[in-house]
Amino acid sequence: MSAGQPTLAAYLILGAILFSIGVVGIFLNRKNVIILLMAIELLLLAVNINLVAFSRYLGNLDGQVFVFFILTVAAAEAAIGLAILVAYFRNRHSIDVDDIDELRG
Amino acid sequence: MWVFDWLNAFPPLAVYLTIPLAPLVGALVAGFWGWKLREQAHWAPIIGVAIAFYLSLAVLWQASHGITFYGNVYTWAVLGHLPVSVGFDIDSLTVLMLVIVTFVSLCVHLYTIGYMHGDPGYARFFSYIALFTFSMIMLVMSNNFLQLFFGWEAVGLVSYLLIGFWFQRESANVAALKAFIVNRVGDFGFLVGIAAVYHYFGSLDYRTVFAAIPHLVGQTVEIIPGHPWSVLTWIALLLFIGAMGKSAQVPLHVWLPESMEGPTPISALIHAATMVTAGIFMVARMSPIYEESAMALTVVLIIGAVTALFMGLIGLVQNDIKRIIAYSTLSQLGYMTAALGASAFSAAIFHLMTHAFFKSLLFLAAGSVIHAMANEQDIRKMGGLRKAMPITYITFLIGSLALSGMPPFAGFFSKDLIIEAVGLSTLPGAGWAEFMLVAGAFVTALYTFRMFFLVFHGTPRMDAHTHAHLHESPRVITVPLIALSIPAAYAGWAYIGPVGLGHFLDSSLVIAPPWNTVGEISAHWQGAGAFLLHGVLAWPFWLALAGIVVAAWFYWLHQGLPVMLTRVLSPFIWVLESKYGFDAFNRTVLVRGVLQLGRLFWHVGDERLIDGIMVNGTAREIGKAALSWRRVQTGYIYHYAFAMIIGLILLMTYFAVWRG
Amino acid sequence: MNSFLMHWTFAIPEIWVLTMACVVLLTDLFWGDRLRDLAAVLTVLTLIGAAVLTIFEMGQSGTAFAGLFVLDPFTNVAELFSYLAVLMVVLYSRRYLVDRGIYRGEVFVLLLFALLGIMVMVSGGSLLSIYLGLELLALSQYALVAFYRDSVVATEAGLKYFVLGALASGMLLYGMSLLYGLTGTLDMRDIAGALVNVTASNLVLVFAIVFIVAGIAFKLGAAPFHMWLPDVYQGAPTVVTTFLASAPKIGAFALIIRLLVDGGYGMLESWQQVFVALSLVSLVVGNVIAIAQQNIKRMLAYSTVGHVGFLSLGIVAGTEAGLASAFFYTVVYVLMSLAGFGMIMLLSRAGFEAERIDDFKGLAQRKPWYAFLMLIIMFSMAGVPPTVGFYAKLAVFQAVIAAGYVWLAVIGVLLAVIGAFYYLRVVKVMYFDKADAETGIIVRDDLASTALSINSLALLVLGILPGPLMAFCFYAMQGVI
Amino acid sequence: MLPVTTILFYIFSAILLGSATLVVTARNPVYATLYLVLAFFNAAALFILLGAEFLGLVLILVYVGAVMVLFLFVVMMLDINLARLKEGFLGYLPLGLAIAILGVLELVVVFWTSPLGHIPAPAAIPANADNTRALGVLLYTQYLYPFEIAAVILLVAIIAAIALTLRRRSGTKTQNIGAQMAVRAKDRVHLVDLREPKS
Amino acid sequence: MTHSSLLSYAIWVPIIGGLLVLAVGDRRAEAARWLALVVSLAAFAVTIPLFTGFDTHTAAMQFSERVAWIPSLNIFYHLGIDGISLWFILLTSFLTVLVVISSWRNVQERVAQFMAAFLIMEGMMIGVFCALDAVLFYVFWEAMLIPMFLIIGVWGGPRRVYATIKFFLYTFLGSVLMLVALLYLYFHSGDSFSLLVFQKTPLGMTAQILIFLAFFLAFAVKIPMWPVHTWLPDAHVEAPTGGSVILAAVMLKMGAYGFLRLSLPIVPDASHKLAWLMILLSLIAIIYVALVAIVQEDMKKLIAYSSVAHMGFVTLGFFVFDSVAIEGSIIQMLSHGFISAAMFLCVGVLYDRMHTRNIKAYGGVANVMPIFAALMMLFAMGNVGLPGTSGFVGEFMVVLGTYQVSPWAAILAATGLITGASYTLWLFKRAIFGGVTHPEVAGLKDLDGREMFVLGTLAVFTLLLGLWPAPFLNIVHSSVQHLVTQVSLSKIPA
Repeated sequence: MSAGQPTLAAYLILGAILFSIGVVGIFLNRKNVIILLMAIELLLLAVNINLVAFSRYLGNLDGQVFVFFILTVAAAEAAIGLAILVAYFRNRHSIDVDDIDELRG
Repeated sequence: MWVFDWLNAFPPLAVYLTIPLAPLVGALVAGFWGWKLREQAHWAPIIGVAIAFYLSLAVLWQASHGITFYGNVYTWAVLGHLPVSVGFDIDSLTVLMLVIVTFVSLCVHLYTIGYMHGDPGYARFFSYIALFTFSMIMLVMSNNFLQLFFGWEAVGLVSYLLIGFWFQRESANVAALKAFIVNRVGDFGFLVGIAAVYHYFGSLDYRTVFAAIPHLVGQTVEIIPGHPWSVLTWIALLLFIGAMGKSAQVPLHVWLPESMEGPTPISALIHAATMVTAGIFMVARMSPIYEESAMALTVVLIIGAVTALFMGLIGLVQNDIKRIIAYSTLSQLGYMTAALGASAFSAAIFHLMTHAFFKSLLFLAAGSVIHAMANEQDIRKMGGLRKAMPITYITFLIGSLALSGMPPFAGFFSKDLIIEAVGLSTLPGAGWAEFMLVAGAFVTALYTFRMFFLVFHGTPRMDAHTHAHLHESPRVITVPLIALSIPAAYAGWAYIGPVGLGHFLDSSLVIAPPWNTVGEISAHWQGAGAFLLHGVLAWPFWLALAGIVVAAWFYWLHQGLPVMLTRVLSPFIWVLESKYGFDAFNRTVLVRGVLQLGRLFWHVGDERLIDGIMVNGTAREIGKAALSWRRVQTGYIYHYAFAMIIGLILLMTYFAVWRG
Repeated sequence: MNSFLMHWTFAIPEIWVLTMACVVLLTDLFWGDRLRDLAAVLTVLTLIGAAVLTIFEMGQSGTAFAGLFVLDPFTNVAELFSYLAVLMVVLYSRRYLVDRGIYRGEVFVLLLFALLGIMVMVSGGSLLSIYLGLELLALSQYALVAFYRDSVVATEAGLKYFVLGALASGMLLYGMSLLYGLTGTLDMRDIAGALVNVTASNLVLVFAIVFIVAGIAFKLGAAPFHMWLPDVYQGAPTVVTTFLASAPKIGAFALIIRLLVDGGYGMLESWQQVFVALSLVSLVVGNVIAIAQQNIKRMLAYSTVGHVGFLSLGIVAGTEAGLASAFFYTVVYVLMSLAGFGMIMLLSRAGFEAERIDDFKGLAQRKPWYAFLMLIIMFSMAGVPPTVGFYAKLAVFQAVIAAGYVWLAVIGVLLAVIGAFYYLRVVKVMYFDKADAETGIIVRDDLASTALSINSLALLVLGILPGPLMAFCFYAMQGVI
Repeated sequence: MLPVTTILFYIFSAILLGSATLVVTARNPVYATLYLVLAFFNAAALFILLGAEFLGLVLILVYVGAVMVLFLFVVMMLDINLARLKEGFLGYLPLGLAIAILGVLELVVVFWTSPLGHIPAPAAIPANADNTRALGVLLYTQYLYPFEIAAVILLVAIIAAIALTLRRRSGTKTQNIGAQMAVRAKDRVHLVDLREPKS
Repeated sequence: MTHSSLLSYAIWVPIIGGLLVLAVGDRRAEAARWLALVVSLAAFAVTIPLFTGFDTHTAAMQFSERVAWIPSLNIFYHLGIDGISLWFILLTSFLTVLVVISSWRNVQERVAQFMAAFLIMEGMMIGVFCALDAVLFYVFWEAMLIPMFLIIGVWGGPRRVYATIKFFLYTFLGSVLMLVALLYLYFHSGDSFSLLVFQKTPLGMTAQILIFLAFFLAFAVKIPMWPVHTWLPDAHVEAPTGGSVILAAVMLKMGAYGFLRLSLPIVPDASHKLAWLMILLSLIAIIYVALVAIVQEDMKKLIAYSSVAHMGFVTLGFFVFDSVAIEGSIIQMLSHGFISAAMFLCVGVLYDRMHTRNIKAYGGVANVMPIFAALMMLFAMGNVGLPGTSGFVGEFMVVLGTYQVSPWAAILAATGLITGASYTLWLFKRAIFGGVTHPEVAGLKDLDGREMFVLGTLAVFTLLLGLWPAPFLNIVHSSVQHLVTQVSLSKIPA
């Protein structure tokens, strides 16, 4: 069935598009911050797809190990991100992205 | 002579050095301790100048016996490989000048004791004039261009200080400033001339330079591209600009009349007898250079002649006694300059000498008058002074006769000699020059005696109070007058032989054969008496006499005539009274132009363009950029992310498109 | 089996810091309320101990943990400077934290974990360890920034930092994934070896480098990846700002060494060009926008961007000397910002942040000594001799000119002049202006002020005798290429 | 005839991308979270398709099971108004999309043209291959060091999360465990002698 | 050389002394003053052996010191002087003494800081004149901006902030490109920062021109030449008297010194090629700036502009590549050091009494301050370039030398004679001469002993240099000859 496998390029392009969606999610999002955090998860997911695909196509498990750690970090990141979000919300009672502009100039 | 013998015990250099240093010491003593010495401050300068005069006589005596000197005192500096020194060139020209300078100076010093008595600046004044004497002595004794320039500028400085002596007076300050700046214009030419000398001769030493002249004959320089000039002409003209400044030749004469703001002794010493003749002296000294350039000589001749006539004409309409004498001085300087142009250097120096005597006499006598008139200088407010001031009257008359060129007074010989020499000159324009000089003789007599009659004859026109207090001046004033009137009367007769026509100055002067006018005259020289006779038969004498007669007619006997004349000749008089517009031109065009230009450069160039646009403009633009760029930092996360993405995509695109 | 535990002793300083971080955490939990200085004291001891341990292993080099850990002179030197930076932060911090009621052990624990992250990055021999070190540092930093949780600006800063930081590490990771895909390995030396076989014009590789550099640029604060920096520097409590501006920069520099030099040196030409662009934009953006700032923390943040532009010049050169000069610049920058932010911290008190530039008005009359120190700091940042800041600029300019980028150096020096303006403004305010009556600045002469004096004077002393420090930085770069 | 795996790949990919798009465009964060869960499921499927079963499972267990729940929890906890579309949004949309599409295009073209994208698919994974075991061996040997660091990262996350969110409200009754543990008998019982002191 | 660390003493005695003065503190002002005086005298004393032990027969660097300083970049602490440097070192140490004395009473605020700033700056300025290593040179060059920045900013007049920031940024901007040029040279000279090696490094024409322009900007700003002179009037007007003195007398000379030490010998071909530009700018400075000076209302501004005009002679002299002109330029610098210092001190004397520098506020000062008027007249005459004062010598030699190359340049330069007289004497006329029109002027007191000492000393030097420049010239002779030879040799590789 190897002949019919999708090419590596297909996975990479999938990763690229997913990455872009994540990026677009960050800079086009005018809504609430929590969706930004989700967009970040998409970024990491895109990277993970890349790594797993490479790992598979190179026949090398290092990529999967990397993904394992990325997942760990992503979890930690989510925890901290949400904690900060909560702390911020307690101060401002909003997580509207447009409201986060106390610091500027 | 026995009175000088004891000097032989000293090295000659010591003697020469003492001549300038004695007045300098006097100046320093009066300057530094004047506040303590107060009314006794005159002693040191007078003793100093007296020593200088005595030694000058000694040196003159030596020189007349062929003892000259050429040597250096100390090396001022080594320019490149060229040592430039302070040194002395003691020859006949120098010693003659020395005697004139120190003699007039001494008289003026003595006169000043009385004249400046009680002035708060008494000591300062003595310090200045002694310093002036020092500077002038250094100038005439110099053996190189640099020292000449030193003395040149130093006398200018003292002149500036003395014109502005009464510095509380605005007019004195303006006059001083003007004198200095106009002189500087001359010095500017002089300095460039020295630079040219240095460039072409590689030396500033008279002897070296003069010896090298033959090598430069025929060499040309293109100051304006395409117009080759003889190098020597170029140098001579540049140097002459200096002479024009110092000797107040048209158009750099404007400072001299105003210099009368200074105390009268100064007018006598500096602005008549000595400093203003420095230019004459310088050109005579540079005769080897001038003789190689017909063009330079022509310029000198024409400028001299123009000055002689046209400045004299202005004298006709002046009413300030000192101004009249000042314009007369300008005119006489013109005579001297014209003589230089005609290569009659000895005649120029001779006239310089006689003029020094009679003009300082006139000034001092005028000072005596002013003194008596309680500082009134307007001749229209004088009249009939002869009775109250007999000594002044007599001496003034002697001076006037000498100035007008009446035989046998000094001026007659020297002026006649000049007119003769110019008449013999073959330079282009010499005919015009001669005409102007001859006409000048009439004018001279006219303005001189106009002044004379208005002051001493006729009815007194001053107020009663002044009239009541009229008195002859004290002895410190009259003694110098008498002392000066002696040479004013007889010096022409006595010295036309040795100085004017003789060989006394030969060793100092170079005259090219084609222009040896004086030589031609001296070929027919049969003594002063014959010259006198010859002169009496010539135009200038009759014209001068006519001038005196007209003056007597107009201003003594028929005083109504001038009023009528004034009406008839009013345009002409207006021209004269406005002094041909030189002052107006300088004031409105030069001075205002410079100020306007300066303001333009300042406000537009510096403030608006350089500071406004370049300096502050850049700063302002950067500040604006900062203010507008900081708005990019909106505070919104999505903009920040957007910036990062843009950066990333741009980099990728760069590599993909341009590098891929 | 390749002994993955071989040379584990190389990691003793890391192990020590980790252990001590846990010790601080636990002791603070139990005794923190009573012995309020305990955590700080222990942290100081930790740092001193780590320094001793690091000094002991100097001179050794090699790898450990199957190549994930690298020990070389750079590791040692960078770690030592990191300890120093954290030490200064701890010394400055007490009064500031106490005044704001956040003098808690967690601050020190997080500082130590961040330090650990830096150490892992500095010694990282593989994409994996570098990434994890980076994240350890980053997560600690996010937490630290938002630590003053009652402050609106601090939490806002934390949020921005977090979101953008995550985006940046996403980019970095994406680049890493491509790099892995192209070389089939995570180990930097293997990557370097594998790159020999990949043509330099391979666009995937170039993109990988671009993504990685973007991630590094974010950490460094190079424009246009700097956008977080002013907000975070301003919003974070000054203690944290001081930290952010110090040791993590060494970590970010380590990323360059480990990723681009150890691994990606074959792609020198590509990342050189990227750094030319980054440097140019950073110089302009940082130095120009700083002029418009009224808040000194924010101004120093933009100045940081400018400084990153300068140190990137050394990286552009790409040679050993160039990298050494960039490292020297980094170290000097760390010293300067420690002093600069330390000064702001010292002059602050409860309810008053000395962070408007106007707060420094008339300091020279009231506290001439501190004004003098601030003067040194400002001139050092401006790069005026005889302060050490000058030599940092000298070194990078020298490097970039050596690399043939004279035009870049010219732009650099011109922007240094523009930069001088806003530093001068601080001096102007301190020395030439009269103090406002109400903005009284009180400085307590205590340990922190002594430390600050030493730190600031060091800028001057090192300016007169910069030789040893520079030699040390050059030593760190020995053989990295 | 496309092989089944390829068809699956495209299906999962399509759903993944679709749900990802919905994540970032959803108005309601709860929906967004749920779309994200969907995305993760599809990604997990793709992982398994690539032979990374362990990671696929971890993705579901850890991500969907823990992280997404955390997200939901926070979304619920924070009392957020439903977002309204801001006026500025549409203005930025074209530029933003253009930039994003440019980026995607560059990557796509590069991957498509790169030889990297066309390395032959590896041989099928043997049925008895134990992906989990292989990873485990690597993690506990070669990757011991990062494993430890990952642990530290999690520790930091814990500390940070607690430090940032835990509030000790004054007046609430909490246990002081340290004090409880360190307690001694004499602290608890204080014997008071009620007898009259002898005079 | 036996006394080989003399130069180090000359640099470090004032700097360390300055730090000591700083340590004394502003509260003990009197002690600070005395200590500053002692330090400045000591600093002057250590420079005297440089003069007495100087060998005038060689152009080689004397009193050399060379120690490794920053080995990583091959930078040395390399000092040495030739005849050109010597005078500036002496001028600096000498004038600092005078500045300390003249600031004795008129600086009352933060006395210790003031004195310390001057002493530290003195050391740095001497450092510039001694440095033979490019980085060392640059370090001193830049470092002295800091004390001057503070001197103007702290003790200056009402617009001091604008003036001092302008001063700093202007000069800083000028200098940084020099740094680039020096670094460029480093790579073309085989990794050396030695100025002496730079002088021997062959360079192509393009490189030379670029380096020349970079140097030009640095030095032209400092001198300052037109059109980068506009910082100077502002800085002078706002600076305290001492600051103006040092600024005019020494700091401006740095730029000129830079031309001599760096531009001419390192990039001789470019110097020749761009000489027309330099001559043009110099002439503009002489003419344009002099005209601007004439119309000034503020005494200090007038003197500042006159400084620019005078420095125009200096740069003119350099770029005719004639030894007489170059020596003239050096003498002009020295003379300007005395005269401009004295002129600023004179203005300072008036300012201390009247607290205005507006010419219109004065008039008739000579009536009440005769001694002052006499001294100021001397300096005014020096400024005018009257023979017998030092002001003449330099201008004279420059005109002489310039004529060798271009008569027109000499003619245009010689107009400085006229304009110089105009602005100086017009100032004198308005401020010093005339009747007393303002009641404040009537109450002025003449010079006190301290002021008389300071101005008198300068007067002596002004006259000495004017009347007998030979000893001054002898010192620079060999060095200038050497320099002229260096400039005449092309460095373009065959």
